[in-house]
Amino acid sequence: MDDQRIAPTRTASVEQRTDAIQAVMEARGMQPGAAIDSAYQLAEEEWVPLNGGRIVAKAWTDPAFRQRLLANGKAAAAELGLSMPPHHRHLVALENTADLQNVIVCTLCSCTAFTIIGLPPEWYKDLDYRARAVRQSRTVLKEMGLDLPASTEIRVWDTTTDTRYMVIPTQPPETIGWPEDKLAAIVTKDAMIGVARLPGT
Amino acid sequence: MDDQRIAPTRTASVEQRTDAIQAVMEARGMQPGAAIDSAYQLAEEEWVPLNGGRIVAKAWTDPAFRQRLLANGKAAAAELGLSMPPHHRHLVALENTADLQNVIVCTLCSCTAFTIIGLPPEWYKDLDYRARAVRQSRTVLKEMGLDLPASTEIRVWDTTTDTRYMVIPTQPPETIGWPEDKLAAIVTKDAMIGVARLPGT
Amino acid sequence: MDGVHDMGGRQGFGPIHYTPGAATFHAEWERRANALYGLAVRHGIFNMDEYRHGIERMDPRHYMGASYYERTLTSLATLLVEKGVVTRAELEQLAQGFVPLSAPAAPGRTNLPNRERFQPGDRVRVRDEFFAGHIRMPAYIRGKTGVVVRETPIYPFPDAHAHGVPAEDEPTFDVAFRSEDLWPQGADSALVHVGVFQSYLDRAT
Amino acid sequence: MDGVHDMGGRQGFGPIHYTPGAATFHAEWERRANALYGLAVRHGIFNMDEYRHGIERMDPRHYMGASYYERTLTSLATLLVEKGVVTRAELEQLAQGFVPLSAPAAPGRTNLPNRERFQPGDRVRVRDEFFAGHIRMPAYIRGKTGVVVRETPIYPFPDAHAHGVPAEDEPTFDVAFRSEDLWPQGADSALVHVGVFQSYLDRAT
Repeated sequence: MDDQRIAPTRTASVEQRTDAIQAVMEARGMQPGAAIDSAYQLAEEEWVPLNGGRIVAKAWTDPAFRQRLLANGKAAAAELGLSMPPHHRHLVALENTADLQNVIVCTLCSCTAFTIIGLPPEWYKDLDYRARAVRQSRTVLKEMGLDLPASTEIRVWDTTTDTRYMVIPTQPPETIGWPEDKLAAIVTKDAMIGVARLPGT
Repeated sequence: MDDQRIAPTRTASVEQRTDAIQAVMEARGMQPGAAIDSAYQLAEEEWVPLNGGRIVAKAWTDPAFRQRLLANGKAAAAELGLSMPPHHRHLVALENTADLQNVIVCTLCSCTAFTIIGLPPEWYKDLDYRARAVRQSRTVLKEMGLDLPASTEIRVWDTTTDTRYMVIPTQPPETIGWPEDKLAAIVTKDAMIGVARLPGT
Repeated sequence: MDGVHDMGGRQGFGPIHYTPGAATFHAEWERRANALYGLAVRHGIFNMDEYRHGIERMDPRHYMGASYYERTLTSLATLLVEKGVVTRAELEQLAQGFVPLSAPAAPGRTNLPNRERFQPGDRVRVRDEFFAGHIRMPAYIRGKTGVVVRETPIYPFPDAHAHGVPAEDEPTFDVAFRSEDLWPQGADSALVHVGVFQSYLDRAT
Repeated sequence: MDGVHDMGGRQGFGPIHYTPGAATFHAEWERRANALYGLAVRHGIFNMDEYRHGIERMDPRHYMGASYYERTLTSLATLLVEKGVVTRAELEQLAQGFVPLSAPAAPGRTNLPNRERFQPGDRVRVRDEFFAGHIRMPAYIRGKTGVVVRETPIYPFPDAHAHGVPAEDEPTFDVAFRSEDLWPQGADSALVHVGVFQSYLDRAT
């Protein structure tokens, strides 16, 4: 790649490597500092599970929206002012029922609908989840605290293309009739990945 | 396994772990010190490539022995006073020709006819050789300095059972007529694994 | 490529280290690494397929031992060098040490011939072939038969897009496989849905 | 088990670090580790299949990062604890630190039904099945067809022998596969010979 360099003996730390790349981008006029500040703000304030929660709450309460969501997730999200990066061309909403549990994994890397449900949690990116969720789905869910009855079918969705998935959990019965904003707040990231159900469901 | 232990925070070094196991065996009366001394002696003096070299030299010079070797390698080795561990129940000798190169690998671990050709070299046990030799045989041999003509067929032997293999290299033409002991000394471990040919062949 | 990144179904792994509501980042540099690769993508220095392939091309030992964001960092560093944004020597001088980079890529390929348009309900078979470049076909579906659930409108073809090879965008098909077909006698019962590019599929006969 | 130890055909690896006449050992502890596992085998504490499976059951990250003799050491430590020769607590006290052990084994299995006796020249197909215990069938031959070259007299059946399960010794067959069949469009041309236990084979139709 660049054979003339004198190979240093000590591997630079991850911090040193990050600093070096940031310095290069700074020198090339790419304004990495602003990008980092913006990424902090996006991760903390914009790409929050409440986005997905709002979609789920509206799907629970508005049958026409639910139909539009199932037909074209990205357009339905846009109705709520929620966007996705350009390369995420499609969003597929997967509806759980009492007898069906949808679970999302990315065996090849760690793809997630991150603008909608938030950045992926650490365990989702770990090799263990990527290796096992697709082959030992019921066992893995049980280990994670979701002990499904044998009658519940499991569908695993491996995110191998840039289509993104989100799970629509079943609505807790005691929340029927709640206002959308209150419903949106009870929907967790883990339930939208499909490794958890909401309390009472 | 043993849940009552208090998990130590620092991983013991490989030397510390080896010391600990040796101490356990010592305490159990297994005499590990003598076993280690014996293993040193076996590795340095008994399990030497010259064993395989003697087999090869005799196969080159004694057609009847060659036939017995190809029919039953372990019995032929025993004729020369060479033994194999009990679990190595069979030895298969693989004859190279000008148009055929046999190559040995163990993709699942690092099995070798170690009493005959010597303990396996480091690269044989490396993940790179195990992953690539079976699928990129010609490329790997070329990288290792054995650039075979396209007309030379390659046969790769993956040591998945406790049958052991050794390659009988082709004899350098200028050594025709040499005495067996002189011939035995020119046969290398790498040639008996099949990643090298002898000079002039 | 049949790399170690292709984790689906590999055994020997243990319990998921799950805590409800787990964090995304652990250290400040992880947030920066994540932001900087996104910045490079927005500047058009590389695309997401190139980024993913940059991770896949890591030395397998490094891949297995690295944290998620160290993999991000390694692909980012590799692509900045490969794209000529910086030399490895300059990067290592700035980092004051060795900067591990990924191995060079094998050649890419364009869309495959004899692509078919499938309808929901069609039985399809994933082509039994091996490609050394970037490919979004997990090995566990190779040669396996499933049922088309829906067509998803077109995407760039990863095998080309990660390698700068011209290609048409392709539809992908949501294909449902029975886990019992994927791993006979070796899987929990489930339907496994995989998004499969048109070039990877034949009609099952 | 489909572990990371099953390396045959995995991509992403680089040049062989080959030097003619390379050494076997680098450090004094490696010689000792090698001698001590051999001693345990001679004492009948475990057999070679158990030893190999002890390595395969290592955490995949540890396996990939460990040297050859660290893998030896890990299997040896694991089996001494599992066989009750020493407790992990005592071992760690002696080692003055954490001693990584391999994960517990899945159940073994005995010989498979419907085993056939094959003759040289017979076409055979490796059974398309998945077994979570010790198995000496590299994944790259699963479901593939080859030709029997010879029969080798009987050996202990690894899937049983590594797990203390009673089983008959079985013949193995030297089966020759074309690399083009194993990795269509993805391998150097060669005949690949694999020793395959009778239980893993069906007659090809």
